[in-house]
Amino acid sequence: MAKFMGLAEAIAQNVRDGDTVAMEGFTHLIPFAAGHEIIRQGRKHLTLIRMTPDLIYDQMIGMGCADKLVFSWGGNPGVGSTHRMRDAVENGWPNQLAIEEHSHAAMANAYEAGAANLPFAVLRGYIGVDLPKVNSKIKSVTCPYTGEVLATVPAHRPDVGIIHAQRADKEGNVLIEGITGCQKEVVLASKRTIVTVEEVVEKLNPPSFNSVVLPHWTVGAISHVVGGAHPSYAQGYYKRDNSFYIAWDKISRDRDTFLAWMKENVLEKTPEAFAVHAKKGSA
Amino acid sequence: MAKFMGLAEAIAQNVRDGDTVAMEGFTHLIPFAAGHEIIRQGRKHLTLIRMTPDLIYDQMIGMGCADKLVFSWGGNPGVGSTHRMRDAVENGWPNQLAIEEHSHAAMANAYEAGAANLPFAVLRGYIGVDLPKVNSKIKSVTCPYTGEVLATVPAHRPDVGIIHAQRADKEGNVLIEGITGCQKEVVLASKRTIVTVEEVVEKLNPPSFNSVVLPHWTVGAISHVVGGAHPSYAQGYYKRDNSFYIAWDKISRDRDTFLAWMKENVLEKTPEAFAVHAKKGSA
Amino acid sequence: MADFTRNEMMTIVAARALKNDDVCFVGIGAPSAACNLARLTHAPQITLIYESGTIGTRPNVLPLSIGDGELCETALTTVSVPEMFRYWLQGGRITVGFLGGAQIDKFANINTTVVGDYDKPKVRLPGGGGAPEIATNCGEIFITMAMGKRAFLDKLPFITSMGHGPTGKERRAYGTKSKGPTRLITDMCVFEPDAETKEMTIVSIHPGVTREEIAENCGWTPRYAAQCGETPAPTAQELEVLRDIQARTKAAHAA
Amino acid sequence: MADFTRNEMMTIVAARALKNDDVCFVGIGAPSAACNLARLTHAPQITLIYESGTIGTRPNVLPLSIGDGELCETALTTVSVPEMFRYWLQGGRITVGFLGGAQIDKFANINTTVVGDYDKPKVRLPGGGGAPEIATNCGEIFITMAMGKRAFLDKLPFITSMGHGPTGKERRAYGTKSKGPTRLITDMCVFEPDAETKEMTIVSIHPGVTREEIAENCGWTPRYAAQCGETPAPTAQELEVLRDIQARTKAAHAA
Repeated sequence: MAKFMGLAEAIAQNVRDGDTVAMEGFTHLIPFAAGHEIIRQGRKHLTLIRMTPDLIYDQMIGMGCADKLVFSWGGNPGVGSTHRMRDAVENGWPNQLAIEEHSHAAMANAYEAGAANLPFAVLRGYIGVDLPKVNSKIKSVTCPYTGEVLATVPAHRPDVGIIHAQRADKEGNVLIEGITGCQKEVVLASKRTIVTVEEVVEKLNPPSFNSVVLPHWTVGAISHVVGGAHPSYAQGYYKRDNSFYIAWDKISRDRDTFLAWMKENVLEKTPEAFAVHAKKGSA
Repeated sequence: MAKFMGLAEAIAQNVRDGDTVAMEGFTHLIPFAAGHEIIRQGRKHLTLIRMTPDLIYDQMIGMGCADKLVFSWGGNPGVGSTHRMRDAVENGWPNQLAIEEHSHAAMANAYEAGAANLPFAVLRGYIGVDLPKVNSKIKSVTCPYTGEVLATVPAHRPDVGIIHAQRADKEGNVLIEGITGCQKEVVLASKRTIVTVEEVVEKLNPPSFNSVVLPHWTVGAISHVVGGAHPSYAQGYYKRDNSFYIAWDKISRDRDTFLAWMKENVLEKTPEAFAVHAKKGSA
Repeated sequence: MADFTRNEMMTIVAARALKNDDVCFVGIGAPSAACNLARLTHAPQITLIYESGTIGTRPNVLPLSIGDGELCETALTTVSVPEMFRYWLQGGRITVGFLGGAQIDKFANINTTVVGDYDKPKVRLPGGGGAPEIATNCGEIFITMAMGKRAFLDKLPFITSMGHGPTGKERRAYGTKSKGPTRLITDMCVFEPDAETKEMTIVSIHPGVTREEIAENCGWTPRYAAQCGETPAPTAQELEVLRDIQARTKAAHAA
Repeated sequence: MADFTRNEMMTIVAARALKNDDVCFVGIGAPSAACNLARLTHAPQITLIYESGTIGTRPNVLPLSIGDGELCETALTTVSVPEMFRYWLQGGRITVGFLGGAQIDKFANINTTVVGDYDKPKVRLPGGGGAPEIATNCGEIFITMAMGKRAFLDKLPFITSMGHGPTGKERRAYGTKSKGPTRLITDMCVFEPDAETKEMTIVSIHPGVTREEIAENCGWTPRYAAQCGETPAPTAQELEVLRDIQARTKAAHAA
C-alpha cells in the first residue's frame, strides 16, 4: 500500500544490509537519487540486480555497497567501460565482487516470471554460447509436446525493487511512460518497493486507457524527488545528460578522482540536489 | 506486410476449409463482420479457437462452419447459454463438434507462448480440477530449481488470426485501445492475419508512447468495415449492443428461428450492412 | 424491517464481507452487484478487477458482460488479458475472488462444466473460464449461489474449480497457500468452512428462513455452527443503493 | 573519388546491405549509423528496432545509448523490454540483427565477455547484453568490426554469441533455423560465409586496402572467394548524409 515519505526514510525503512536489490530503468528513468541515498546510508553486502549496471551501479560498487552483481551488460552505453565495476571484478577494489551473468533476454524473462509468480522462466536462448558453462543458474526443460530443449533461468524475486517514475497521484497510483523497460515487472516481483517520482499530481490523467499504471496497492514507499533520474532522463521532464555519461569515463577511471567526485556530489549532498538537473535539462 | 482489400477478398484469400482460426476480442472488438463473411463463403471443417465463443462462434457453429472448438468459457455473457453451441455439443446439430476445453488462464498463456515463439506455456493452474482428465493437451513440467510441478499447455499457432481494431493508418499500422484482450498475441502467433478496422486514417496519432500498435509488417489483410464489431463494441466509436445480446437468447434457442435470422441478417447481407450499427450505437 | 427479496439479502451479505483495502476479482451477476454495492456504501476505496483487464474500475451501472465499455472508461488502467492472468491473478495480487456456479458440494468444490457424462453431456454448461485459477490464486474465495436440490449436491459430476477438495483434505495436500472458499453466501444462509474438516457449515441464517427450508434445498445434511445466529437484515440504505444501481443497470441495458 | 575514412567505408557498406522491407535490431555505434544511413538514403521504409523497446524509430541524431529519448519520441510504438525480447526478438519478427564485439573468429563467433580466464579476467568486457539471443533469433546477422590482430582471433577465449559455431558445424547441428552471420563488414573488406564450410571468406576488398594489410590484421590466414572484387567506393551522397548525421549527433551529445 503506497505511503509517501522522504527518500532518506524510504531507503532506511526498506533497504537492509545483505538485501537483494533491483534498481531498474532501461536507459530511461534510472533511479539515481535512490542509489545515491543508499550510498549515503552506507549499505553493505547488497546483491545488486540490473540488466545494465550503468553508472548507478558503477557508483554503488565503487563505494563498496555490493557483494554481488547480477547483470547482462556492464558498460557505459556508447562510451566504453564502467571502470569501477571493472576494477572490482579485475582487482577486487574496493572489495571482491561476485558476478552472476545472464543475457538481456534471460534477465527480462526472469523479471517477467517473478511478476507472474512463476519459479522460473523458459526461453529460446543461450544456444551455442559459453555463459551456461560459467553460470550454473542457467538450466533447461524439455517441452512436453515437441521434445525441444529450452533454456531456463530462475525468476527474480528481489527483496527490494526501486524505480523512478514520471508521476504519482495523491492516492499513490504511479504512471510510467516512454521507454518503460521492465519496471512494472520489478515492482510486481519485489517484496518491498520504492518509487521516486518527478511529480505528485491530483489526478494521473493517463493519456490512454492502456497507459502503464501501477495501482497504489502494488507499491510501497513513494518519494517525490525532482530530477531523481539524472543523468538518465524522464520523458516529458528532462533529457538524458549524454555529456555527463561521456564525462563519467574520465571521472571513474581513477580511484581518487572517483572518490573525490562521490564525496562532493553524493556524500555531501541530499536528494534535493537533483532538482537542479531537472531544470537544466528540461525537455 | 499489410495489404488493404475488401473483406470478401480477405476471407477468400486467407481462410481455407479445415483451417485453425482464432478470432479474438474479449467482449470488446469482436470481429463479427469477418465471422459473417466466413459464413457467407461457406467455410467448413474449421477448428475455431476463442476464449469466449460468444455469439460469433454460436453463429458459425450453428451454420456448420466448425468441426472443433477450442475454448474456455462458452456462454452468452450475463444472459445464459450459447444455444447453438450447446445444440452441437449435446445433439450434434448441425454436425458433431469436437471440443478442446481450457481455462481462461491457459488460453491466454497459450496465445502468449505463440506470440513469443515458444512451443508451450507454463502456468500455476489446473490445481485439483477435472479438466486435465478430459483434455490430454494439459500436461506438466517440473521446475528445475524448486522441484515444483506446474501445468503446461501447447502454444496456440493458428493458421489464421482475425481481429477487429479501431483504426489503421495508410501504411497499415493498426491501433487497438481500451480492452485489448489477447489480440496482439493472436496476430503475432498466427501464420496469416486479417484485421477489420473502423477507420483508415492519415496518421494513427496514438494517444501515448506506449499505445498498443501493431506495425504494418506484422499484419496481413486489412479491411475497412465500419461497425464491424457489432453487437460487440469499439471503444470511442459505438457501444456494446447489450439488448441484442439479450435478444439473441430467444433467436438462437430454436433452430428454425436461428436459420431464418441468419438468412435475413447474414446470408443476404454484405459487410457494408454493419455500418448502420455504428451510427445507431455511437458512443 | 424493510421488505427485501432473498436475492437482495444474498447480495447484501456478500457486500458486507468486503473491506476497503480488498482487491476483488469480480464475476458477473451477484458478485458484480455485491462488489459495487460495497464500493457505493462502506468500502469506497475497494479495488475491483474484471478479468477483461480493467483494474480499479468504478462503473455507474452494472456491466452485462465482464468487458463492457464502462468498465474500461472508469478504470485506473486496462491491461491485456494475458497480463491480467499472469501478473495480477497468478501474481497473487488479488485478495478476494468471487465465484458462483451451477453446482456445489459440501467442500465448496464447484461445477460449471457439464451435467452428465463429459463426452455425452446431458447439459453442457459454459465451462470454467477464469474459475480454475481464481480458485487457487486469490487470497480467499467468496461464493454466492442460490440454494436448491439441483445445485447443492452431495457429489459433483465434474469439478471445475477446487474448493477444499473432494474430501476437504486435498487443497491442503496440494500445498496451495491461499485459503480457498472462506464464505459461501446463499439466498438462505451463510456457510463457512469448519476449521478442521473444511466442510462448509452454516454460521448464520437469513431472516425469515427456517432450518427445514434449508434442508429441503440442500443435497446433503447441512451442519450448523455452535453459535449459528440470524443474519442481520438489510438496512434501508443497503437496499436503496442496491435497487438504485439495479434500476440504472436495467434501463441502460434495455436501451 | 571522394576522400573517406575506413570507418566511413565500413558503415556505408553495412548500410548498403539493408533493404526497404528489413526489420533491423540495431546496436549502438556502427550499426546505428549504418541503419540510419540506409533509412536516410535508399531504404526510407526500413524498420529500426532498438532493444529498449522502441519499434519503427526515426531519430534525427544518432542515439548515444539504445534508450535515448529521441528513439521513443520518433517511434511508432514503444513496448516493454520483456515484450521486446519475447514477442519481437524471440518471436522471430526481426529480419536482420546487427552485432559487433571485441573479438571474432573465422566462423563469426564473437566474444564480448572476457579476455583471459572468466573467473580471473585480464580484461572484463561488458558482456553479452542482447547478443546471445540476437545471434540465433534474427533471420540473419550482419557484423561490423574493425580489423586487428587482437580482435580477429584464431580461437576465442569465450563465446558470447554463436556465429556458425567453433568448427562451423555447430549452428546447423543445433537445428537453428536462422541463417546466422551472413556478412562480416570490416574497415578493410567484406566477409561472407563459405556455403560449405561456413568459414568467413573475403568477397570484396575496400578501395586502397591490400591483401598484405588484411593478413597483418587477421589472426588467421583469411580465405578469399574466387570472385573477390573491390568494394565500390562511397558515393558523394552516402558520405554527405553520413557526415551530416554524425555532425548533428556530435553537437547534440556535447550540449
